[in-house]
Amino acid sequence: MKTLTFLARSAPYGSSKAKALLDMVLSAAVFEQKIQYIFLDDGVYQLLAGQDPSSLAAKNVSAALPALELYGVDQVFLDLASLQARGLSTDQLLIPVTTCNAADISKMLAASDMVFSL
Amino acid sequence: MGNAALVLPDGRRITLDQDGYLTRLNDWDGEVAEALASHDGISLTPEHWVVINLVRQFYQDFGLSPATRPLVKYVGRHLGEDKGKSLYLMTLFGGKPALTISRLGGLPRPANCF
Amino acid sequence: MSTLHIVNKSPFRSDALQRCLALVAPGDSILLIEDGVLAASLSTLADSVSGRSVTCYALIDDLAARGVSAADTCIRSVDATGFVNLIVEHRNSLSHG
Amino acid sequence: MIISLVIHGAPGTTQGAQTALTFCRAALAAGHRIYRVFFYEDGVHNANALSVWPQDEQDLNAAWASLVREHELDAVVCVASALKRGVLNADEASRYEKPAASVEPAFDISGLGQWVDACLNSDRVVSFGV
Repeated sequence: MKTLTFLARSAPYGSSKAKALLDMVLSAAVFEQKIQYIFLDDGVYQLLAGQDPSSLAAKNVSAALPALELYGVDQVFLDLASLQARGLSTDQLLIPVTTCNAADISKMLAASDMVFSL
Repeated sequence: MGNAALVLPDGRRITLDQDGYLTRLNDWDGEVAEALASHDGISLTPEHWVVINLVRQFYQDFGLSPATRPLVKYVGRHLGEDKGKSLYLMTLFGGKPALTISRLGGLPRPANCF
Repeated sequence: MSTLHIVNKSPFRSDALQRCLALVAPGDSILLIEDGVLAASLSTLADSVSGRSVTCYALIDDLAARGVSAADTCIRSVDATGFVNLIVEHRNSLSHG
Repeated sequence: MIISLVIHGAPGTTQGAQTALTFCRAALAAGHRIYRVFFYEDGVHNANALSVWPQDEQDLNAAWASLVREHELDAVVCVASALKRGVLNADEASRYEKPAASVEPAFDISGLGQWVDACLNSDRVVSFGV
């Protein structure tokens, strides 16, 4: 089993990056790898509750987040500094996540076989 | 090459892609599911229907056509642990249950074939 | 065990380098490629990594293409073979978008 | 060492695909094994056989195709990314009733499972054009 770390760093809807990384995470989960899914930088916007992209004719990327746990993805982290820098707080998030800081992320990177960042 | 079609007892003609998924998701209803199932040699019982409705709810909830493992967990959560087993779903729907159930349930063809 | 951080964006147009510097750990390396090499002309890069046991590299073809040179000798130029060697020498790589 | 590449960038738009090509050649020259090159998102445009480049520019699509053939590389384009961007083989063109196949035949069209498989079977996976 490999340890794969995913850094979600892009806001949803402005580009396909959030969805592209989510698809990688779900695919890796199907193969039952050890997955660390970390939301940081603009990626923290992916976790906000209340997303409604219906008028953009876009699929709601956040809808899949509550399914992560069904896919066996239970290591989901949020960089607290990124959240705070954007004037947001953890009570605005759609799913429970473990908060972390840059040093924690560095440690997780060091323990990863592969890292993907979008 | 043209796509396959399903002709229902009432004469409605439902177009399918080469893998048997609906071309238009809005075509789906109970009769379409029955016809798709009988084409697969499956006769739908209430036990089948509970699962088909759950896969539709999974798609409603998460916007995903489920892989087997998450579907099994989801079924277990809603119908009890004795039914949250891939063997139970395979007994009802055969070999690749998540794909079959999603297709019968009128979900979009999974974007990535694993 | 360490990470090769790959940065391909200009520091003047993107905060990719800043976000990379926030995650760099001792023993890691930074490789500037494509527009990322524009940071090699900044003496501030050397300042940000000094004393952190982090080595900086820049892809020589990308420097030459843009007519820029590394401001500080602490940034080592590598060719494509050197890039491959860096990938081999580090446990993993992180391409910062 | 066994290395795989993931390519996100379209040729001619960003430099990533060119960087990846140069990296791939250098890795092969150094005796490493390239397990798979996986083209994802806009990266699938590298596999478009219908592209035409000006005579005085390097045809990056042709360069990939010839590298893949010369070294018998396992080059895979992500099916979900490819379909959206009109990179189709004959089967897909027929399946979706589209007028032409466009993928360079040296490339396979498959799912993200091939990318996971590359992660499992490689010592390193390097992403380009993100």
